[in-house]
Amino acid sequence: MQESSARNYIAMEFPNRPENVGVARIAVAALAAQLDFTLEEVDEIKVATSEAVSNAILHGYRGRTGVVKVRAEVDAERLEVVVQDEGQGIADVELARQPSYSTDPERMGLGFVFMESFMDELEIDSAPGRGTRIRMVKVPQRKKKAAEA
Amino acid sequence: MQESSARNYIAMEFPNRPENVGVARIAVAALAAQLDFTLEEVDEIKVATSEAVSNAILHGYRGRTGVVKVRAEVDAERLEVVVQDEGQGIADVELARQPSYSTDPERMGLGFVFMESFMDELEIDSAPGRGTRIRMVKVPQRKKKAAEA
Amino acid sequence: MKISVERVGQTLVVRCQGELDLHTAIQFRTEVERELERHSSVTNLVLNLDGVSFVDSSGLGVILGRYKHVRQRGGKMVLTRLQPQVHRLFELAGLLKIMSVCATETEALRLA
Amino acid sequence: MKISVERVGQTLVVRCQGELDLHTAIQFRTEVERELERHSSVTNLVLNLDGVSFVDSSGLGVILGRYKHVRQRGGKMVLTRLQPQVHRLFELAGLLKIMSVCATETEALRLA
Ligand SMILES: Nc1ncnc2c1ncn2[C@@H]1O[C@H](COP(=O)(O)OP(=O)(O)O)[C@@H](O)[C@H]1O
Ligand SMILES: Nc1ncnc2c1ncn2[C@@H]1O[C@H](COP(=O)(O)OP(=O)(O)O)[C@@H](O)[C@H]1O
Repeated sequence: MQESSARNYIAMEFPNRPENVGVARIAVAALAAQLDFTLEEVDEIKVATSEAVSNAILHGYRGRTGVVKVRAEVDAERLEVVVQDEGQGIADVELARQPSYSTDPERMGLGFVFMESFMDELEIDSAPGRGTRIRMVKVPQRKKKAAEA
Repeated sequence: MQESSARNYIAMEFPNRPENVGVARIAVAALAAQLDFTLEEVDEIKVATSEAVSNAILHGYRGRTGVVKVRAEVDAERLEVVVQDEGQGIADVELARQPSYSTDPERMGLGFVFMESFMDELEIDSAPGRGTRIRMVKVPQRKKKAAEA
Repeated sequence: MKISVERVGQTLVVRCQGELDLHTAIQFRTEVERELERHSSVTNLVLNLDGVSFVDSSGLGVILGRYKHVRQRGGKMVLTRLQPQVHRLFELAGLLKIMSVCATETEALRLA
Repeated sequence: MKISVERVGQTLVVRCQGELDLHTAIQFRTEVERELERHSSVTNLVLNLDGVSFVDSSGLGVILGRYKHVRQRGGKMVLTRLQPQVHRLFELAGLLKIMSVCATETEALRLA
């Protein structure tokens, strides 16, 4: 058994099927529970993960078949979630981040808004034809307060 | 979005830390929920997964650091769970499967017994120094009844 | 996601249980649209989210879609029994500016 | 896993909430052993598993270990409020042949 090292992670891979959003969200939340997050914060992590994974499934592969990778990592300080697809990528990231912007008329254009407001850091790495990599970081409120004190 | 193909899976990888048993168990149960299992059957799947993953973490790497791989796959008919470590392996698999047999005096020696009684198939592939691969299959009761009728 | 539907006069009451995301949103849309087609006399929608523990932007989107549809038919949509984290998401998305929320289903039916 | 402990005369009442597996078994053993060391007058153990939704063989093992310890001290161990799936696992493992189970904590305390 390995208990000494401070970092723990889970790396997942699954096909871009809508029913896997829930599996990914639950697994990330279970890992996040190893840190001192409040229930409200765990809910926020679930929404942010759900948005990133839904985008990879839906926009990344747009009708095509593909694999989505999710890696969640925790240490004493923070949770990091990385969601990756090898799909079509985003041509204009600044535009995509705008509230209400969506290339799909049926959708709200709020995915990036929720990722940004529920996590402490959001990094979008994307290029047309090369896929998209979303990296999000969240620090437990209680940790932040302890650091300020 | 990919919805046509009948097979779905999730492949996971994580370090051999005891706190990851719960994460793996929850993710496998969430995937299993895509099939028509009863709540009782989902509980059985959780126990069997927990046993295989605990063994990989504890016996596979015995004090060393290592990675555990879990792959769960569903199709219309059945759930398959594969748990793999690259640890020390099992010298005598027949002996290891005996009820109450354990190389650790603090343990019950019931891991394989539970895997066998809660799943429909159990395959153990192991060799000293080369690690262990456990493959388990479970078919929903309701499917079995429909097939008999 | 479990969805149950009941017609009360001109109002369709939809009760959901589970998580409303990319996957279940498709199911939600299909089932609610089917009921609206079946009952052409129905104009209003009461959505009881008591059993819904999770919603994301895909879930909000499918609810907004039903809202627009009901408005087209000249009806109203009223939400009821939102769990706190779900309420918060509706608020953040600005949906509470256009949709009414009631504490109970009875009140929601009266308002619809 | 949440563990709370209360001493009632010569009996230690342990109430657990959560899942008892490889990870939480370590915590369970540490906390119960510490209490047994602290109170040398305690001989019996009542284990209330009302809040325990999951147990596997690692969980059963750590409970069996406490049973053996309490027997060494000349005491008894009584289980109470096992959820159905947890009860079934205790039965399969043959533990119900050696440990008593009561429906309520009050009965368990009387028996201990
Ligand atoms: N993984 C991705 N691959 C390709 N395009 C993406 C990806 N994620 C987001 N996008 C693009 O960015 C837009 C905005 O995304 P988002 O804010 O999540 O809103 P929505 O999902 O409702 O469209 C999407 O409509 C899509 O065009
Ligand atoms: N992944 C593994 N790697 C190495 N040895 C293993 C592994 N899984 C099981 N074993 C061996 O098989 C024995 C029996 O396993 P099991 O029935 O699960 O009981 P327990 O885990 O209580 O010992 C273990 O004690 C161990 O010696």
